[in-house]
Amino acid sequence: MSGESSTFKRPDRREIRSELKVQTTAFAVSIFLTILAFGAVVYAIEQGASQGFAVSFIIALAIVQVAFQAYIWMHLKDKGHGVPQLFFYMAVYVTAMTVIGLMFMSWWSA
Amino acid sequence: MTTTHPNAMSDIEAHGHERSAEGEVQPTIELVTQEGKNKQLGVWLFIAAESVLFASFFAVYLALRHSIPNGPQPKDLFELPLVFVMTAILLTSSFTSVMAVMNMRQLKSSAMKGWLVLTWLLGFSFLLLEIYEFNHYVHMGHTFTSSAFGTAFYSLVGFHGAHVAFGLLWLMTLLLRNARREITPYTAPKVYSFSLYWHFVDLVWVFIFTIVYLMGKVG
Amino acid sequence: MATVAVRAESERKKKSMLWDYLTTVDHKKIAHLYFWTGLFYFLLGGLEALLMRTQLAFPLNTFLTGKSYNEVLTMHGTTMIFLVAMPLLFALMNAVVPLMIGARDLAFPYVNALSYWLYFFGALVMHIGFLTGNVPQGGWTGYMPLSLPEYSGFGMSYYAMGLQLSGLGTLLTGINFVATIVNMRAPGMTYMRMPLFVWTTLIASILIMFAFPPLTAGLFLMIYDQLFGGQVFNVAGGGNVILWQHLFWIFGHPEVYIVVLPAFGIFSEVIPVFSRKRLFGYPAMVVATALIAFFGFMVWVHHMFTVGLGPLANGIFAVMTTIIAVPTGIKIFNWIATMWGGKLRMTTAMHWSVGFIFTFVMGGVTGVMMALPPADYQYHDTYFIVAHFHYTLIGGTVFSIFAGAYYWWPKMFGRLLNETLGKIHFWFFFIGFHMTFFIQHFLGLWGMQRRVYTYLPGQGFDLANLVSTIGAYLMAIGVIVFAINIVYTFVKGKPAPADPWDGRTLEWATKAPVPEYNFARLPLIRGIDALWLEKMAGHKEMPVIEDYHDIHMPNSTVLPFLMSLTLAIAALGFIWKEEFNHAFLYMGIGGIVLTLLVMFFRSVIDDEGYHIPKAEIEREEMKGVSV
Amino acid sequence: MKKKRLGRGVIVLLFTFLALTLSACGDPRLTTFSPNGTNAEESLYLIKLSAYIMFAVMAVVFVLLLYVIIRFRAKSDDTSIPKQVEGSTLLEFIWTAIPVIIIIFLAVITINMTFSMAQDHSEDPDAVKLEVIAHQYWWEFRYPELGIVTAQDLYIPKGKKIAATLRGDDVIHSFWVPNLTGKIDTNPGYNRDGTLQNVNRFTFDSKTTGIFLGKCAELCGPSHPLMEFKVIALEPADFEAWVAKMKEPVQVKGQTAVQGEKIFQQNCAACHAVDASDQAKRPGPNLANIGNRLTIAGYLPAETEADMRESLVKWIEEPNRYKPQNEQATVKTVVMPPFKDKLSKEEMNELIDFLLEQKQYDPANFKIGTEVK
Repeated sequence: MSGESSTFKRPDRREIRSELKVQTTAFAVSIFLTILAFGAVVYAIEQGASQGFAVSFIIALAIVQVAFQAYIWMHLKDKGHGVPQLFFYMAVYVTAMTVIGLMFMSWWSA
Repeated sequence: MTTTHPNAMSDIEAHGHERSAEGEVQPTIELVTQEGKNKQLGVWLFIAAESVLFASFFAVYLALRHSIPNGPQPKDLFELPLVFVMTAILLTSSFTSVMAVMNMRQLKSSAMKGWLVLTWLLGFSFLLLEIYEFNHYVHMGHTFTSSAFGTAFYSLVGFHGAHVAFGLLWLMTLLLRNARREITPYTAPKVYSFSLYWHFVDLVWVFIFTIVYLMGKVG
Repeated sequence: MATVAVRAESERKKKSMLWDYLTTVDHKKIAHLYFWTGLFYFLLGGLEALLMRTQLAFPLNTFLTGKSYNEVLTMHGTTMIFLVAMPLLFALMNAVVPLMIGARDLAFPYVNALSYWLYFFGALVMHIGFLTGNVPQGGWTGYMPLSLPEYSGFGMSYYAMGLQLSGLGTLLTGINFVATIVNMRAPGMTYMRMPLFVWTTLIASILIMFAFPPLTAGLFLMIYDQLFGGQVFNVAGGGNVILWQHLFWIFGHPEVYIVVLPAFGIFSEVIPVFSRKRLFGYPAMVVATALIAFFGFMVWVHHMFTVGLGPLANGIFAVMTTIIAVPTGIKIFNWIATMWGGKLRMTTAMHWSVGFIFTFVMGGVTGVMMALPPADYQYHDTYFIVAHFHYTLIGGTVFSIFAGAYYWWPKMFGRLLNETLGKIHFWFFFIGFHMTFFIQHFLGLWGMQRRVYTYLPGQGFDLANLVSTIGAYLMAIGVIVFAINIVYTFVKGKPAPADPWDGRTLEWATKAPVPEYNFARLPLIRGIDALWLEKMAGHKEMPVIEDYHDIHMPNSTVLPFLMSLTLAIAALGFIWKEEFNHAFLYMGIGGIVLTLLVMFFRSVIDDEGYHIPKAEIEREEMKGVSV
Repeated sequence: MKKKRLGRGVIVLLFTFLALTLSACGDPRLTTFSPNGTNAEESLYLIKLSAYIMFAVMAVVFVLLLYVIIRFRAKSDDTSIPKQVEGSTLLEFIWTAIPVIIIIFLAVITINMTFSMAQDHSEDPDAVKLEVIAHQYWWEFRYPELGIVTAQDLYIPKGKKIAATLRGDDVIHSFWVPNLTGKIDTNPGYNRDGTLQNVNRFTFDSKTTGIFLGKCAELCGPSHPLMEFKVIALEPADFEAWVAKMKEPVQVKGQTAVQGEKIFQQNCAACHAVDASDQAKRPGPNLANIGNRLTIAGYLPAETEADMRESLVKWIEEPNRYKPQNEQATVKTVVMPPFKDKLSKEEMNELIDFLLEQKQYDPANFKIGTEVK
């Protein structure tokens, strides 16, 4: 391809090892967060704990997990991901508007 | 007359010519070509747009999850152990595709393919479990047409399932066409694009198991 | 890795024109496709408008009543927004945005072709109802539950499927332009040096990316309810008819900016050139554009003030809506300031621009008036609204398309449109426009609701409606003059020089006609109005950053056409399964399978493009530019 | 050249002139420019206030624009290059700040008014309670506290708050009486237990007596423009009289009318009641007081008895011609069948004689000398 460098980076051994550690940790954390969320719900059902708390807790866990995966597995943490990050947050903004709009402005009683 | 302007080169330095600036930090293999860079950005943009699409289905589901004039309630319907197994499988498949990309960057072709095959198998078992699950619900009287809740549920979860199915077709095509090829700056962006897409499918599932299944049990 | 073929010269120009356009991935040719298709639908939509105005010329007229009127009304709105405004803007974007940023094509030429063909077939699907007898008739907003078959047959299914196809194409176009503008700018073309049309294209594309998905979701649900027994909008099944309005307007309001921001961009190019002055307050213009886009997602409820969401929701959204007036005002004043102290050349393009400021200000101020809920309770769903959005959409988008057509015609088609005919076109259209729509503000306030096929005599509407209808015919004469101008230009027009207007931006630095690779050697950009800067510095051409070399080009391909065709077949199959016979289900499924098959071929066939050899490029460039 | 500049000036003047004069036009029973109710007055106040501010904004822009295109037009031989001005922070600040001030001013008034207009009077013992149910393509009005059901003609007492709930029976319609109040949609919707959802609640009134025109403002099908209704605002004492009269059953007197009643019972009674206290949910409008209706089917003339006869014959014979339905709809909403071939001419006359005797209360005295502003 003309005008484009054909050299690229092959990560060296140290980089591979540290990257492998980060990615595996991310996997472990994901599984942990998932177990926590399921556990919280099972606990809430069996102990009859506050449902409002359980719901906000599992939604917080989901947000943490998604942020975690986006930044690590999808490489948002890496250099040169400024534009994807920007669009990621724009999507979050529009998502928030849509969900709030439909959840709170669709039903009302006379 | 067309000659290079005498000031051109100094201007490049002054304004930090983007290509030369990036040249200093060598990119990984999927980003060496312009096509590779475009693909990476394009997939991200697609993901951003798809997020809003899923958000709309989520929003509709949240608005309609109590609209069940007839048919079973979410509480009686969902079985957490099955959902947990499905979640674990999909999370693992996302992780295996991470491993595939790591091996791709090291140009380890056969290891990459191995991880991709594993990803495919995990994705496929997820899809089978989902089909089983839907079939089970239909027998319980919870169908696409039974209520607004039913339509919203199948629209959301089914749309995700369709994404999984499409991802599997895509991955299969990739594996087939690259079966005898090495990793090149031409093929690497394709694998990377797929892996980004697959992570996104996994991210959506995180919200599905939280909002549909777990909230269906408690909320 | 397969070797990239170097194309033999003899291969050029062997293809027939039809096959060439069917398979092209060149942004300049796709621009032509968008332009002619868009223009065709503009004439069709205009004809529909004339039919409606003819019916409304007199009270209790019987020219076009009831269902037929609603069909024409729905198709007019849908056509003008989705099949005219956006495609014509895409035509101009495709034609000049890559040139303006010094790129050889869009980031994804293949996807660009796919976008066009999806639009083409989406438009066809929407109109096929005219053959089967079920025409969309629920208004371009498709409110539920009126759009369900229970109330209006399967017409709205054609609307939903057609919009789904063309909407997918639009979404891909949005992604494509964002990727292009982010990734493909020539060296030195920093964000704050991009021409304003590029900025507005970028921001409109971002709006497309985030506004179309809610519509897509809504249309899916609409299709489910119409054709697959879904219950989302069916109140008997627990459905909620308000959900559609939310989904539609979360899309619908940004959509307004999708079609008006590029229009702002076009005027921001035309006004500086014909004022011979740089754009006043460039950074403010950029920030204003971004702000409009940002707030655009927080105002949709102002279309729903009378739905009954309560004073809190209405109040919040009213305030958010009025805020948008501020950045829009900034833009208006900056355009006037650009002209201030300039040397105005009143070309046709400039006529449209001045006419735009005049008209759009009126549309803008009524917009602020409508943002106030207690006042809007009276305006809502009346001819006041009709007047307002025609002032913004015609005064903004259509005027900008005409301005852009006169301005960029030499770049797109290599000839200059006739200026005298252009001015006749302008004055007929401009006067006709104000005659048609100004009076409609008052019709609304006098109590005439919109979307009515007739009105009763003796309610004070008669004379005003007649005036409005006469105005519509004057506009039609204007459009006919434009058509004559186009034909005249192709028959008698002289080849245009590469830079006929003393332009300021990069597209005027390319040769006439623009070669398929745009720039033989990529230019270096040294500031805002790159070409103007070089001209002022006494240089005849842009500085370049590279020597001649082989240029890598994408192959043309018929796959985008096939992919869109198969999707259209699927869409029709799913509609016909309910409208005619359940066996058509197989046609729907078959279409999907075929689409996947085409995608499979796209994946497995290696397509690495070809190279235009250096020698050929040098020879072409040596021919020089006919100035 | 000069001619065109002049032309533009004339256009601006013309618009201002038009704007001032046109607001005086329109039908006084209909136009928003002659409000007779609190809501309409408030709306008009805000409309005028915002319009005056916006006229000022437009004037500024137009004057600047005209000045610029006249003053700075290049002579044809002028190729000089003007000063390339980048911008001005001060100017940008000014034309940001002034609109912001205007908007804050408008926003404060708007928010106040939005909340005050949304005041709920459903618990107010002085308010008249009203249920509005919109159908394709007619209006049903129920007075739950008075036990009266009517259609098409809405009677209200002058000066009293009308606390209304609104819903749609099929698609979405919108209730609009420009003289009295802005629009509010009538949404269809049910809860899980079958109770109604998304029912709207709002309050309006009329400060004067008179007859006002009402319209459906949301596209609801082919006959959307014909879905008109009337509001008859009476003195409170007259309203009481109306209530009392409406509750009295009508004794049919004429011989033919007695025949007509039988025909009515056989053909019409399944869908229509003639008794205003009939609370059952019926597919067709309640026909109490139809002999005094201001129009037939919402828009056919009923000025004189001859008009009314002619309109009734037309309507009963071919309702689908005078309010077209959508023949492509897959589930037919309940439509009045045509009686053209079902009733002989004689039977039709008898039926109409019966209907014309359904006169509980005559608003005729308001047809003349209405107090509309």
